[in-house]
Amino acid sequence: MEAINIDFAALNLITLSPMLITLLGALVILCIDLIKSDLDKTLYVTLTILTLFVAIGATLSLNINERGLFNTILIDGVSILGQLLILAGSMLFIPLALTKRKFHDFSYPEYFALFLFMVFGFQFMAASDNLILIFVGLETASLALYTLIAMHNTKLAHEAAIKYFTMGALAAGFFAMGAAAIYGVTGSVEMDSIVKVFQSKMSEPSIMVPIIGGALLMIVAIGFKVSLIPFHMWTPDVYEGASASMAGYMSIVPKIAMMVVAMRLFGMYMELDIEIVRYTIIALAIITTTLANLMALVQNDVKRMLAYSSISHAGFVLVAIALDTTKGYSSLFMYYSLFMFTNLGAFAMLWVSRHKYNVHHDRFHHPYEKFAGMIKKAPVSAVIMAIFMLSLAGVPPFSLFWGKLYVLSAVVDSGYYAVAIILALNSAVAVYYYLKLIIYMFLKPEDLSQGNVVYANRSLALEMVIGLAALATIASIFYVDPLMQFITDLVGASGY
Amino acid sequence: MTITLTHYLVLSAILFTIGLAGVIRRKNLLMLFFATEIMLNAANIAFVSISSFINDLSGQMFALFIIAIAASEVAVGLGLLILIYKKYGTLDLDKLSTMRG
Amino acid sequence: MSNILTVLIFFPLIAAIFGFMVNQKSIRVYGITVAAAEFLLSLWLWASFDSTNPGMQFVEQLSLIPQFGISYYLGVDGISLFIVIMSTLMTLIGIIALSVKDDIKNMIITLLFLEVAMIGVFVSLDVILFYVFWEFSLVPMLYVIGAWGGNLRLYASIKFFIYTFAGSLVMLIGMLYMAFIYHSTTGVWSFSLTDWYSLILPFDVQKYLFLAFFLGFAIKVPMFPFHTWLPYAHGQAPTVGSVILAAVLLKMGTYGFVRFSLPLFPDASVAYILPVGIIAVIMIIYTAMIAYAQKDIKQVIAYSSISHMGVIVLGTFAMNTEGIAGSVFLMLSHGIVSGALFLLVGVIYDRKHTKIMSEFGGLAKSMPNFAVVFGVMTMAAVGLPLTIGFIGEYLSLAGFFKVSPTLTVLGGTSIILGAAYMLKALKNTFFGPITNPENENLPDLDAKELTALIPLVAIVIWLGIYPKPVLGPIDTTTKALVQMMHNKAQTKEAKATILVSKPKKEAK
Amino acid sequence: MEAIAFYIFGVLIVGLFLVTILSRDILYSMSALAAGMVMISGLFFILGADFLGAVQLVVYSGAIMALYAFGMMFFDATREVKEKHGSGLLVFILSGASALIMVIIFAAPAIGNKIEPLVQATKGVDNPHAIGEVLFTKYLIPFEVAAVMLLVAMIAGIILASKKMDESLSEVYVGADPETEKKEQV
Amino acid sequence: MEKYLYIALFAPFVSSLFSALFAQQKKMQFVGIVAPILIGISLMSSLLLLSHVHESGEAVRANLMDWIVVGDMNITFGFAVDQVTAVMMVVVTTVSTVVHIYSNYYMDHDISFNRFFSYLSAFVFSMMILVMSDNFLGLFIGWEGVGVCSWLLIGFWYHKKDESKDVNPSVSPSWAANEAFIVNRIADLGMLVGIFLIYWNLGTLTYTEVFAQLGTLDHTLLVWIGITLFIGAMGKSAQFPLHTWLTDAMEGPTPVSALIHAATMVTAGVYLVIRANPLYSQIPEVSYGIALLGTFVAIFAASMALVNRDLKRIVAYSTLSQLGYMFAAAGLGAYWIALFHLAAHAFFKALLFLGAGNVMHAMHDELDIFKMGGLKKKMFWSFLMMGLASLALAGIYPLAGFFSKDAILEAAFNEHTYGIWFVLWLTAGLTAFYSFRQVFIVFLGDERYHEIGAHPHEAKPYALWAMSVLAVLAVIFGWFREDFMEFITKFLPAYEMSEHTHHMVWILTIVTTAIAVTGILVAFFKYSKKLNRSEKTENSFAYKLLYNQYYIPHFYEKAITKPYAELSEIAWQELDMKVVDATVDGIAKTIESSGDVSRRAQDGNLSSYLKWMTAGFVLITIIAVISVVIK
Repeated sequence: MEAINIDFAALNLITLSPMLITLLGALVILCIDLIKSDLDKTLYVTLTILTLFVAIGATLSLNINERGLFNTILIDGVSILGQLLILAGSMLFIPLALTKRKFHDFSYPEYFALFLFMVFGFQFMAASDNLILIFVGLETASLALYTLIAMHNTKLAHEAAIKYFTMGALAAGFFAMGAAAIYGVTGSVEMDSIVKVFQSKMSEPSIMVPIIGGALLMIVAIGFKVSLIPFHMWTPDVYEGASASMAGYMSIVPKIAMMVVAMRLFGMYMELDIEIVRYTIIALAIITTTLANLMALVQNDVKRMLAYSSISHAGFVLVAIALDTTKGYSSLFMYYSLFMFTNLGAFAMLWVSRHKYNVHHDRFHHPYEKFAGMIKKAPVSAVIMAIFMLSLAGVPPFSLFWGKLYVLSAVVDSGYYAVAIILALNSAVAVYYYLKLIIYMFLKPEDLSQGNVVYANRSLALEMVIGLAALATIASIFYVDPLMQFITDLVGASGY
Repeated sequence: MTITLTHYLVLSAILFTIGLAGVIRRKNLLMLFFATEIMLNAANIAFVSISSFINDLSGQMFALFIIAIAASEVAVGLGLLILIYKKYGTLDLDKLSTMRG
Repeated sequence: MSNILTVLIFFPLIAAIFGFMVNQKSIRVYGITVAAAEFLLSLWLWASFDSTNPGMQFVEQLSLIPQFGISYYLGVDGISLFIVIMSTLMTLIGIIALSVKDDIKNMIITLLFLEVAMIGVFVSLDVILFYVFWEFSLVPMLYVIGAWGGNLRLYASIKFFIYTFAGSLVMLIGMLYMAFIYHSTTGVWSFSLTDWYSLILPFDVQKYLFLAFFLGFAIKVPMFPFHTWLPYAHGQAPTVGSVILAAVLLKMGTYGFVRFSLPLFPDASVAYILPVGIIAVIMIIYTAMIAYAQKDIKQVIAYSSISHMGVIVLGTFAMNTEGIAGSVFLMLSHGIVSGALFLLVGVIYDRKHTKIMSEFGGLAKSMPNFAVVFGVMTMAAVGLPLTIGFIGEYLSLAGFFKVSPTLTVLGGTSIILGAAYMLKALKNTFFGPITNPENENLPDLDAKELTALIPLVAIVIWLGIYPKPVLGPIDTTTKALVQMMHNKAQTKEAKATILVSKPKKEAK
Repeated sequence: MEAIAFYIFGVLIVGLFLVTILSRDILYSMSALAAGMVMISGLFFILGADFLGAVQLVVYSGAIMALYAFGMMFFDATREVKEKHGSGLLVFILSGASALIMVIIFAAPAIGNKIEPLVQATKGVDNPHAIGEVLFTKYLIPFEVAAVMLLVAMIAGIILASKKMDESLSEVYVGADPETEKKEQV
Repeated sequence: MEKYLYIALFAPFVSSLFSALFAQQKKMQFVGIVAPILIGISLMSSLLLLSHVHESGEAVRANLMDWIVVGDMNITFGFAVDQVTAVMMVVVTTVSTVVHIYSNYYMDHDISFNRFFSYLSAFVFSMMILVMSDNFLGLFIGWEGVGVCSWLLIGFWYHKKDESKDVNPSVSPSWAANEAFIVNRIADLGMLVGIFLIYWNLGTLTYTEVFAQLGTLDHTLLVWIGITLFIGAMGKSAQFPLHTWLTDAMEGPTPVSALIHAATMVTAGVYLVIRANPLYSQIPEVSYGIALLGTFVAIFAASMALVNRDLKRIVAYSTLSQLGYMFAAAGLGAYWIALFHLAAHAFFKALLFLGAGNVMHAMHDELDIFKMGGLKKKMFWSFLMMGLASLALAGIYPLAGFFSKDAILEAAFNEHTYGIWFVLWLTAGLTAFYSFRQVFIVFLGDERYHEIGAHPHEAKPYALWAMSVLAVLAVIFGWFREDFMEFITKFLPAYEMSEHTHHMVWILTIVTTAIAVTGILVAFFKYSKKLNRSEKTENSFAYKLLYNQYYIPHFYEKAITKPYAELSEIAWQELDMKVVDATVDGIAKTIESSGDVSRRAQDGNLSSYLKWMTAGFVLITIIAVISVVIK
């Protein structure tokens, strides 16, 4: 047996740099904890942010369309974009740990290490087209995420974590089976070769059954992660049980990572004109937006409402994947980058109002009543929250309107007028539940019996995060164009 | 009679479904986790059999990683179960339905 | 000042933001000052407007999202100029007559935001910019109705918001499709209205696009059967809310028809004359009847608004200069008159806290000035010649007569039915003996109310007698518009229906 | 020969796993699972995947089962588990439909047909060797990530099971905040 | 001459504005002086214009300014004083001046004295616009303007409360005002349609241009234009079936009835037909219809007057009847005769009303003639003047009515429309009867006014002097028939009697005079001594039918007003609220309740979540299969 010769340059180790940086950061935090255990969370938060910052820098310096490490790492525009969004999203959400009140999760330095490990997992999901690596990355991130949720250490958090975990395990089974089906047809677990084999075998009889079957199994797994109905069942419960900061995080970053995977996987199908998958995805997307909107209408708790709303948004965006146009994919990233800020703001506002006694409701921590008359108690906060709500509802000129505009435009361009109208009308339904909060805040008489519960958890860091989110939401018009340019360039460069 | 790949795959499919049935049937969380293991094992059988029939190693690699994943899941899952058991005193998932609607 | 339109849009915005710093007690004066300044600015706009130029003036264009063809593109022509002026005027009047007691600061700031949105809608030449202002205008109005409204205010405000929002979203799809077509024809993304004007669309595409836009506008107008949000909104809104809603916000819908539907889809517009005309006629007669049945005087005026909007729609779809110019003029006159009527209802509501007509009776005796102003506005509302109401109504009906005499006669019943409900309301409120002793000593209009109302009375009469300064620019622009539609029309039917005016004879 | 072995193993696996999901006794269930895993490793050996067979034995039947056993001790699993089973019909329909779908997908003749292998084992090298070669070249990165994953699992297990979780800083209580009330009284 | 034109036009306007300044204050005597003076100035200017037109034979034209200039439409405030206009102006201003002076007496104690003058002058202004305008839309301004002033003046005593119809057939002044306005609006719509037809077919609305181009239009179109314009005229001149408002309009102060509802405004319809004579002479079938309708209204109104007991309503019916005569004349092509009768009628009818005003004042606003009687002693001058006016109305030689009414009958005879002639002839008799029935019941016979405790007194002298102007005109106006004809036929088509008619004239005159005299005599014998009432007659069907105005107001109320109100209520409560709005709310509620339904799936139980996930897998497979099938 001869020695294996590996050309070191061909490994293209640089492609791994962003992930390595995150990993290093996590390990450093663990080591610091080992050395000195009574350090404050501010240190870890800062370290985490710095790590992510460096990772962003590393990501930006990558060359587009390179592969590394035996083809397992794929750096194209989409993976750069995905990683950037993941890193930026994480960076925006982690300062939410700097609260006024003490919470269980942030008392562990491991929390921040796990957080970085999770980001590390997501990065691999975005930066690979190898199903194995994607799966391992996914599980790394998911296991860390389950733990992070449970670490909030409330009864509901535990319930949330176990629900998420169990459904995640089922989804993992589907993912494995789906991958097996695809592997069975193609003998490959790498998408670039999978697509080639698909192409060459399209004429074979009954080939469609395993190909589409694999896709369906994958849809279950992906649908679970991006919370499509009916694989969404965990979402509202987990959002409710988890801390608001974690819930907000979950509504963005894991979904972006999974959306990238979905893009790669289903993009492959679209490329081959396997319309069935396209229709299935569109149908699923419509079901998701519609039903999620309906359920969000009747919620009594703002956090739960936001959970359903983010399900609905995910469904809305999913249509963009089914279009298989550059504009569609770009609009997806566009949407999520704008959604990130708005949802950051909305959940951060909830997080600010986190206190330790459920005053208004036995179970709900953020019932609508809690915000009644907020305009009197905290006018600026109320206005900002209202702006986030309007943005989520897609009222111009706030940021998410532009996202909606691009997505709808992409849908219209591809000729799916009926879909566009359904999505538009869904937005009209959605307006109701966002307005409901605005109405509570602005138009209902205030509840004087309680102190400033809407301020309970306020701290400078949180204010800054909210301010940033509000700024990004209001002033969107000024950066939409460069952002869109950037995204379109990157997406276009990867051949989507 | 030769055993073809299809035999293995059908076995895998059946096992997967058994696992699935277990997942949707079980109310005890611990036993539910057993069922998820079955599903992963079914996938393993599929991967390994395909791998060996087409003489390709990626399938076996996949199976290997699935085993690793299964192990990790057990670790985290058990940790969660312990938490739940401490808080709720039971592993019956019917008791875990505070959050609904 | 070539960037006067930008100033017009951003001046109230900045003023609103600074308004947060002004003391609660001084805020009313602040509001009046700002609104007056804005009004003067809009008058300046008029003064420097070139009446002989039918095209867009004071054009400003600044690319916002170049790759998607969205720009900050403003301009006014004869059609939008006066609606802008009316918006600023009604805001000013509304603030002067403001009678809310609590949170007056929030109210004034909200009104200023609303003013930004209103002006923005009418001066935007970029479709997305138009849409942005269009949607944004809902937010302050929601707050105005919801915070200062009556018992059902939350229901009314939500209904208002969601109904119009739903319609305009469908319109947004239409806009995106239109942009897509523009892109596929020219290879360039553009949302500029003037670019879109140059596009000649195939007939069947026009039909769908027309319907998409129609839904958005029709809900805003509001056309039967999408009108039910309006009575609630009016019924619950505070006076100033009703004034601005009736005077300006409703006009966005009909303005949309003139600005978008007609020039973009001339063939489809002609093809849909009959259904639209029938809806408009139903709307005129049906809501006039409902207005007759009302017990609440504000609801009478609310439903009468719908009825009048029906006449405006008829005029718009007349496809000739007379009708379109008339409908634009009727937009103005209806804005002034219904605004004034809502103000007047507000006057009595402030004194009695009820709007039910049976509570009144004989008010002409205790409040003579009030009765006189109300009478003048009633006469303007029923379209008496030499008041502002006649010209628009006459021209709209005259224009539509060319298209369909039968529908015009049916729609013309508005002059009968309108008289019926308005005079009934007037009689029940002002005439007869004073049945309720409380009404004996109601104070007549005070200085604040007179300040708000007298300019409106003056305008009603001035423009009724000498409409030329306003009608002239409208005429010039409308002629060009009709000419453009005629040139764009493809079907024979459309060519024949869209009637270009003869070139004006040189001065005799 | 292969056929016999396959059928024996197949029937046994199916049977054992059925016991796993149907048994009311947690011990039976677990034992059946462990036995089933062992049988699966047998299948792997038949298929020539020696290394995986070994790993399956060691990891599953060894490590995972040990973990579960520890867990069971903690949970006092000797009790018979009472489960309320709702609609058996629903479970039956769902699993039946899924079985049908899965079998149709995986029985399709296209699977395994005329496939170029992606990572071919070097000829004449035994399976563990070949696996090692691939694992440390092509799949090095997944391998490393898997290592991180195990680290995560370890940390997670330690944290979640630790005593520190017994008392919560974050728990939410129902009722008025005593601090606010105090302030109000003052 | 333009100067006088503007003076004639704007003097009433100034008067109105001047009075309006003090409208909310207590009575100010100078208002009552200034206003008649200004109207008088208008009268003087009108006379000057008349003489100018008479001398030059040319119309005076003036163009004040542009009004509506849009598209091809170019409407100006243009005025033209030709022969017809000049006559109308003089008639209007004359009667107005008298009524203005008289109002000083009649409204003496009214708290809204100043306001009254403001309205009255505004009416004169509107009427001047109506007659002076040189285009149809200008006419329409005046048309609507007089409508509004009429509305204001009928409802002048707005504070009176609504009575039931049995107590007061007109319910209340404000009710009557609204009725008048709305009924007129119905007609106005017809007129607007006529204007639209003219505009879109001829491209102009100026009289001269329109009439010059009439020949280019086809006949059907002309018929349509003729009908729609006449519908407008029907409203203003209260022709059947739009006549009910006129009697109800008697709720207004009596000078108003004299000016508006007898002399001027109601004749606007006749004016319009006369003005549009080039049109109507081209469409004889429509003209004939107009004549028929006029004839019908003449006898129809006269029949109702026979039994009425209301002082003013009787006069109102006679007005209606006389308007019928005018339309009959105009319809028969005798335009100048119609105009002549219009002028003569204006004088004697205004006089009659003013006399009735004196009586009302004397009787403290009592209107029931059966409660009066024997007033001659106290009010001789009033008796004299009302008697004169009634004689004129009855068409007794040599008063004005004789000349004008006779001419109409002759024209009817001349056209060989003997039916029309006969009906009109019969009506002449009825007219004589009911007018003298009124005069005799009121002024002769026993003094029943004591029962209601009235203390009658004669009107103030200046009021009588003012009336005497009208009295003189009522007497002498007819003598100028030939001059009038000569003057007016320069503009209007002359109407030539045929040879045959010429021979018959004296027979016709005798026959007509005979029946008039018969009517007077019957009235005299029946009512001059004492009030003869017979239960039997009053209970007879015919009497009741007439007394209740053929039940037409009842019919309108049952068939139009009430159903409209009920239908409106249904449209609102049942249709708008329960169908249209409920649909919208229903959609919203359906959406919300489907949200409630779908959230039930989210039951919090992990096991069912897992089941849903599995079901989802099955579901997407089904979707996929369906999409295969669809494809």
